Amino acid sequence: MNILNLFIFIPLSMLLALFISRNIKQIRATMVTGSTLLLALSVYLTIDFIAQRNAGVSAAQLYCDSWHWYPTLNICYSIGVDGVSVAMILLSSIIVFTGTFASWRIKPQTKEFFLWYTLLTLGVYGFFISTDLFTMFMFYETALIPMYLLIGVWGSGKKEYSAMKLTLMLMGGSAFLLMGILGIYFGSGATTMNIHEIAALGNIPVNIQYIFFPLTFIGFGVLGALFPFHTWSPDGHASAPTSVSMLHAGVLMKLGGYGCFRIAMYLLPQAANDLAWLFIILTTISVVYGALSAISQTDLKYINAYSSVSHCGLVLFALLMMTRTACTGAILQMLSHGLMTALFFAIIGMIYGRTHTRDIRKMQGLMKIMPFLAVGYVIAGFANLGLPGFSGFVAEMTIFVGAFSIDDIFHRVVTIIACTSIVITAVYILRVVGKILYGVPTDSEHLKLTDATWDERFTVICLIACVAALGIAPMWMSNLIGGDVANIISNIQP
Amino acid sequence: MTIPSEYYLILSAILFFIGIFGFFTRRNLISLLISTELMFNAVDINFAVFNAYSHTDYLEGYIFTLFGIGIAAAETAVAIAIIINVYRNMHTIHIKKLRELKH
Amino acid sequence: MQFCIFILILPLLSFLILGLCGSKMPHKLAGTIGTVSLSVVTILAYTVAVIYFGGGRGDEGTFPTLIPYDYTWLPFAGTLSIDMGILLDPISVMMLIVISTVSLMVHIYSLGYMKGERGFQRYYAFLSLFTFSMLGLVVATNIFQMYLFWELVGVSSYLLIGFYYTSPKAIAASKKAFIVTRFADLFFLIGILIYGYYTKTFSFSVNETMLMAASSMLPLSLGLMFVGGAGKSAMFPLHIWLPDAMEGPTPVSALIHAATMVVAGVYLVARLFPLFIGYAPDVLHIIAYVGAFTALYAAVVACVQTDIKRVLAFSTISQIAFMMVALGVCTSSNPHDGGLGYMASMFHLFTHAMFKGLLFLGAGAIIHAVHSNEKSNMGGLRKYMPITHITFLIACLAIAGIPPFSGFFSKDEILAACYNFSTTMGVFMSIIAAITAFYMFRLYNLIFWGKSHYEEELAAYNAREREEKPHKPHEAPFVMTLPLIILAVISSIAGFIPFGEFISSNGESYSIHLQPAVAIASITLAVASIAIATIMYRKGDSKITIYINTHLKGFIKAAYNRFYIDELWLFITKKIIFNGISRPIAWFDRNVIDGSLDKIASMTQKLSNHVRPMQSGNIQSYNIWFLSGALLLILILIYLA
Amino acid sequence: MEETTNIIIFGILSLLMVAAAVAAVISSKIMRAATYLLFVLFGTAGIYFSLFYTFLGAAQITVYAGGIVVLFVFAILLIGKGSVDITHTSKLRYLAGLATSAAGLSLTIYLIRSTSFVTGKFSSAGVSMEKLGNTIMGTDKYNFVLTFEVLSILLLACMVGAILIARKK
Repeated sequence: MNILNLFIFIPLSMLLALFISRNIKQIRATMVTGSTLLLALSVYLTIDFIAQRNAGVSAAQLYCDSWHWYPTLNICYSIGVDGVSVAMILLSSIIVFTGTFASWRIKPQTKEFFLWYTLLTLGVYGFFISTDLFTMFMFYETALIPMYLLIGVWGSGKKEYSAMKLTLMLMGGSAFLLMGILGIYFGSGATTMNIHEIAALGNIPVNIQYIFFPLTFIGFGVLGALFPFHTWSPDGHASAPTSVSMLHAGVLMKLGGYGCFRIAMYLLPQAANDLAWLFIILTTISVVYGALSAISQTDLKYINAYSSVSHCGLVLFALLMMTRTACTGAILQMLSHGLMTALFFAIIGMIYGRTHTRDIRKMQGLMKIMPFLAVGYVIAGFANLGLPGFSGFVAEMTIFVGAFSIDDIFHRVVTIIACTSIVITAVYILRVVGKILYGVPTDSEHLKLTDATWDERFTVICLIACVAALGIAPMWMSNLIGGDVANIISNIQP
Repeated sequence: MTIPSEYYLILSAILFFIGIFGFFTRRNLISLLISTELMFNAVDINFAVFNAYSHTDYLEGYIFTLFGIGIAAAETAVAIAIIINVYRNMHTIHIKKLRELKH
Repeated sequence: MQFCIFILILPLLSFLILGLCGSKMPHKLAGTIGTVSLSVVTILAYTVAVIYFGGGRGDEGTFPTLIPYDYTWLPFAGTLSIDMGILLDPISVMMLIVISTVSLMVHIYSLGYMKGERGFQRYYAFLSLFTFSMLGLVVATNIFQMYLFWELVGVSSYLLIGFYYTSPKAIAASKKAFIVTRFADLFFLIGILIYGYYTKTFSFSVNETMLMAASSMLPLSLGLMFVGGAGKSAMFPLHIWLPDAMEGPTPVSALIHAATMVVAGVYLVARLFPLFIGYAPDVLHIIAYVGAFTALYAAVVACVQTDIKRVLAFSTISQIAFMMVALGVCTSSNPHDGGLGYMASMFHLFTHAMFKGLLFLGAGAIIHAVHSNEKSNMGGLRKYMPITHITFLIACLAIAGIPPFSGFFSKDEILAACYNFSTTMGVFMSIIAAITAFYMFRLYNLIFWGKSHYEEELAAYNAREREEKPHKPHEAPFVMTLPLIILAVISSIAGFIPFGEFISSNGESYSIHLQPAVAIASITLAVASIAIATIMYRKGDSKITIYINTHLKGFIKAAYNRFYIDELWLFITKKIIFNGISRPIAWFDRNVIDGSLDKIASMTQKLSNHVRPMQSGNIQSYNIWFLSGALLLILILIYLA
Repeated sequence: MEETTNIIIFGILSLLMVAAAVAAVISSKIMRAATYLLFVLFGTAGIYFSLFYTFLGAAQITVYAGGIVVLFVFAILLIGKGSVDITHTSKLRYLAGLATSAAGLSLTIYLIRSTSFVTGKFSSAGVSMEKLGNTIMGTDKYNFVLTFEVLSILLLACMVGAILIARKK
């Protein structure tokens, strides 16, 4: 029995268990058991993977398995993981686990909420463990659809609009993606859908690559908040309920970066090399532009959403640099951003749940009223602006060092432009901290509010611990990722 | 040499398009049914003609026409049953006024 | 030497303990934990120093560079990696002593100063965090470790400035401090990236061949790194955050914004001194000019400030600029030939930390007593606060450069180095030294002499002109005067330390010898300035003061407003970046990018609204369309055939 | 001579059919439309006779003319008033229908004219009942017993369905 199948099997059983659950206790029990199991499983997977690598197993993918489910088109349920996917699975498990606690008191229709939530989880895991283009795409879609309902039903504000916009834009991306996948499949001679086999064949003609690389990259890039296809993100995040924001920014946006790396760049290397400049410009714009527009937002979630645009832009930026260090940094940044943003959205959700506003002009002095959440917010902010000791620093520095190691003027300039984001980030983070946390509470209503409950504290502490762990001891993660990134890079570099 | 098959075909084509014209322009369910019958007839003629001129050894066209007549009868019976039922319920068979099914 | 790791671990532990469970602790316990751990750190630091300098010189006549710890923390490709380690060499050991001493003094002092404050535990936690980061910064084995701790230092400074988080001024000041230094750090980072790329390592010790290969890019890299240092060390025009940072608690100003963190930039330049001198002497001279200008600017501004902490802040900027100048005027690494500045700079760093720490702590005691920062609320305090008065005077004499106090010796070396560089520079710096003496004694006189604000108010109260009985100034408690006394003693005698024996530009022993001409000139100037200041300010506003005030009104107003540099920055950030860039971008995003997507969506909807009637449910229309389509297809097929 | 006669008869028949068909679709009285349809159906039967498909012609008359038209007439009588006035549609739709039909017709005629159909030998012997019976009930290739059975079931279903639908509640 391949351990990876459990990542599909457990969510499926959770779905079943949720379906037959009768009351909130059973639902919570199911969710906690399931997400804990998933977390334990991914921790085990990580440890076992590192152990195997240390033991000298050097295959590109471990725990491989394959099973034809539609032989006519060579579609297989092929699974396998390398360091990058292990890191992503670990991230997903952490977010899913904490997200469960963040949505502890979700109402109404708790059961349906968790059903969709679990389905989303299923899609995410499936995406990360698949090595088959079509299966990957299928899981990708599985992850996207529940988002519509989660935002549209349980969201707040202009939820229908946001849900529709998000879904339409991501589906638009999927359409590009599907074309890209078909292009890759037929371009490589239509013999296999397995990513590694296609990469090994390496026979996609260059002119075909030129057509399908942009399609695939933009297809995934939409989810990775690539400028100018990022506008779903602010609205979507602002309307989504807490745990969905967490999962979406924390994991789902990573699907974009992962896909860009794993499919677009890995399978279409020549085009990736030749067209990288175009996308580097777009991602550089993303990085700076997202940060700059975050400065003047007044809604907490918008600020964070634009910050995500900036940080996810940095992920794609680093991937396109196509050096080992930069790409390792990109994966680290995905992890780091996933944890940080989840933390941020969790805390924002908790604040919003109390004050019923996210307008930073209407809040002041929250440090006095809810010290735990305020401190959490400050820590999240520090992590976000890349303070040493938190994951953001590690990731950003790796990216910048990696990006700087390309010796030509274009890459240098864009790297320096991207670097400026660390200053701009500091501006918008401190602006919010100064405005809403510090000072004296002005709204007398706010004085009655309470600090975090146990489930909220648990969520926040778990995430802070993870962010700090990655920031203090980055080496094990960097090693876990580095080797396998190098494998992929070696296929991309000319 | 007898009448060229094209004559028959042209005749059937004319009938068919007259039927179509009727189908487009009439507003009464029974009239629509009448137009449909015209088209049916045109098609039946075609089958018969092709059988008679091109595939004389077998009787596919012939049988098709025969069965077509049967089916037309059945279809008309059901259609008229429906029309009567519709009329009974809504007191009209004018299609502009029959909008219940849309919603 | 393995025990030196505890110098870092103890403050960190103390931070974690106080930060995680501080809120439930009684104040006393929290203060004790912080102070005790710092005392141990101080003892360890002194032990390290004794062992290190006692260990004697190596064969080359220099103290060996020890690296007891060095671990790869985050590997990048190739030889690049961020390492974490401890590096001991003369300057880092000297810094350990400075930091631990001042920090310990501040810890003890704060027991009294912060007594009963809300968030006392938090305060000690942040102090520990700061001490940890600062110690980590000075023992860094490589530039990236330094950068890492550099950022941590910045954050702890941010947290401490914003300690009174309910005061809007403190919030704004903390934000400003962080963002300005962060902005400078951006250049630092780019400098590091260039350095790392061309020398293939982040380490300070680079082999010659690599350096030669990188020599064309080194000046740029070092220059950018200096910008980072200039940010932390408040060099013009990045100095704007430091005066505002005085919103923090006064002991914090003493520790961070006078003695330790602000000299990080000087330390950085000193740390990279061999590279500067070897590969970028021009950059070094630019540093000197920037420093000289900053020194003048800050000294002039300091002369007219009314907030005593601001005077001290500008004085700090000016003095740090002195150190920068001293480094900048070096022309070779030989202390006997153009390398004197290095030693002078480090010496001044050391003495300045002590007497400036003392000045700030003294100012803290005064503020504690009169509950105000403004000089107008002071005056005549010598009767009420004798210990503070004496120690403050010692510090003023030290900074003014009067022998035998420590400032004289270090400043004299700096001036000598400047004269060696060029006479213009020497004269220029001498004048600034004289201005220093002037504004310090202006401050001293305004605080301790002249009409007593308390007595005036008391008289007013007695004459029934005032409702409330004024608060009588009182001497600070023992925990606060003890650090003052200790620092005063150090400030008095530190000048006799044979500093050159320990630290010099090439590591070899160098015995300090006074240059009589320079010394006499500077003493004369200092005494003259002190005399002028005393005449002008001893008895309230004298005639000369009024004369000057009326005739130089515009200049004084400009200087009081710091020559509007803050306003300039505010204009750039607020008007240009926020209103001119950020808002348009946000607007652009919402209305152009998002708007166009929304437009596409609404156009699609409109189009579909037009198309919708085709799907009316009317079978006749369907038929027409169907037939037309079929006919069209047939036509196309015919055409194709 | 025989040929000419045939063509003349065919022409008359066709003219009659076309005229009746046109009348059927434009007549405003529905009863008249049904009557005109009857003429068309008879005409079709005539066409079948001219092809010597006598059985087919007979079936056409019995089933169509005898059955279906009677159904129509019953329905029209049952509905009565509702069916009397047939309002025509808007002019635009009328023209559109006319144009589409005309276009379709001309295209079809063009196609018929331009296609050369495979012509086998035209047998004037017609189809013997034996052959017809064998074809309908036979199980060989080109025999249609299965279709026949399916059709009977279909007819049965239609019967049941028609009764069910038309039945009063």
